[in-house]
Amino acid sequence: MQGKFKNIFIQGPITHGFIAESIENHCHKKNIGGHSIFLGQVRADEKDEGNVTAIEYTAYEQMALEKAHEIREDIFQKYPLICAHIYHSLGVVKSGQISLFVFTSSEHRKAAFDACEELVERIKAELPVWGKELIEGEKFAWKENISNFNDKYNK
Amino acid sequence: MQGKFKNIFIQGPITHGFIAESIENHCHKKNIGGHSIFLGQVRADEKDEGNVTAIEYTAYEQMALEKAHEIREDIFQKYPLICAHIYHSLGVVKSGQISLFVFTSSEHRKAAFDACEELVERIKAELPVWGKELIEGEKFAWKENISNFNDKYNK
Amino acid sequence: MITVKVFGRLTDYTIKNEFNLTGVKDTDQLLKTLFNKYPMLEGLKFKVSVDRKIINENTALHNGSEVAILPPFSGG
Amino acid sequence: MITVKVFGRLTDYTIKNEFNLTGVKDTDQLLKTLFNKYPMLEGLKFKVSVDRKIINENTALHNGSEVAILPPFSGG
Repeated sequence: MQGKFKNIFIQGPITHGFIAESIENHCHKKNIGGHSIFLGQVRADEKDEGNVTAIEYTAYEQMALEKAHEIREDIFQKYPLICAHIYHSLGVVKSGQISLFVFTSSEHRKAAFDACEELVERIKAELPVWGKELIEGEKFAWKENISNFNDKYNK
Repeated sequence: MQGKFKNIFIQGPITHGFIAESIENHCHKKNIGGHSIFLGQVRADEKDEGNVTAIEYTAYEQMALEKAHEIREDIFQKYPLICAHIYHSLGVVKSGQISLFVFTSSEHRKAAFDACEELVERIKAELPVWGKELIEGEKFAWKENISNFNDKYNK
Repeated sequence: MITVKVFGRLTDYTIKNEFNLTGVKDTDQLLKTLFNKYPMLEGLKFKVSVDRKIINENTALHNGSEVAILPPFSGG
Repeated sequence: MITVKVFGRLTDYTIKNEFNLTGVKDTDQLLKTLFNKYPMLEGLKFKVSVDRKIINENTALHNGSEVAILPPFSGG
């Protein structure tokens, strides 16, 4: 079953080399006029308990891949995109490092812009991924995205 | 006078290495949570005269730097940004290569998204830059951005 | 047999992240069993998925069903 | 002396991209001189800048003014 869905997960941080390579891979698609890229970077937030040094990501991987597939299909239906890519880290990503990389390409810029933003919003709201903020001195706090997270049975 | 304004021009295409390096330079700003990047890529458009092989960019450089400075100041006023960068190619950029790189960073993603899109729109509408589409067989056509370009005396 | 997966902050309150249950016929019954075992979970926010789809009401379970208890997402 | 710069498609119709003019006191007069020299320019779309600011009406020129004739922009 796993094979049916494109993998989006990368162990550890998303490197600058990986991002550059992804951009370079699109230079042969000569109908592309604009790329929109979002990068999520881990902040060294100050908490009451101390500074965040890293986020450790876990996911319900199979469900996340199925949901990412569904989101991608929706977005290709909605916008005239040429490409759309989603990459998310798993495991420990230190502050200052990249944990989310969303990349859309289209002939004219508007579609790439709108699709990228919508992908990021949907990823944050709908992908079963959890970030555990690691705080100096072996403490931690569970991150929560600001969203309408309804309770049990989604009511 | 030139020294007063940050240079935005790069001779030839904007390379993937340059983009990767720019992203990497931000890993020490630990209050950044999101980056939004726009890349403009030269399309191999089919024209009546043939396929576009490259765009040759020229600019009224000093005016463009002054205007870019003004646009950047406006955008920092309007959005809670941590960083904003603009790079534009001059000279020949082949189809498939990158000629515009706009890069915004903020604590929370919304500001980066909105500011990046607004910067791109303003750059295309307001910077005195011209693209000459080079077409196979030594032909050419002058590119025109779709915008409300009023005539003389800006009326 | 039903597989139950627990994620995120909820794993702070359970001994295992994944375990099996038998003799529960729907998600209401499963949650009751779970709350008996881990009373702390009852006060926490979460959604429930069956076979990787979030459910909106009490849902029948079958042999082989995969149930997950999902606290608020925090990816990105 | 006034410096005149010409850009983009307009350069297809002028011999030089930059030249100097004397004896023009405002932009109306400058455009008239320009159209006399390059009649093709008159039918084209452009804006006018003085000292790198786009102007909205006839504008007085002084010794050292930098005037530019700017066809529709096409950066990016």
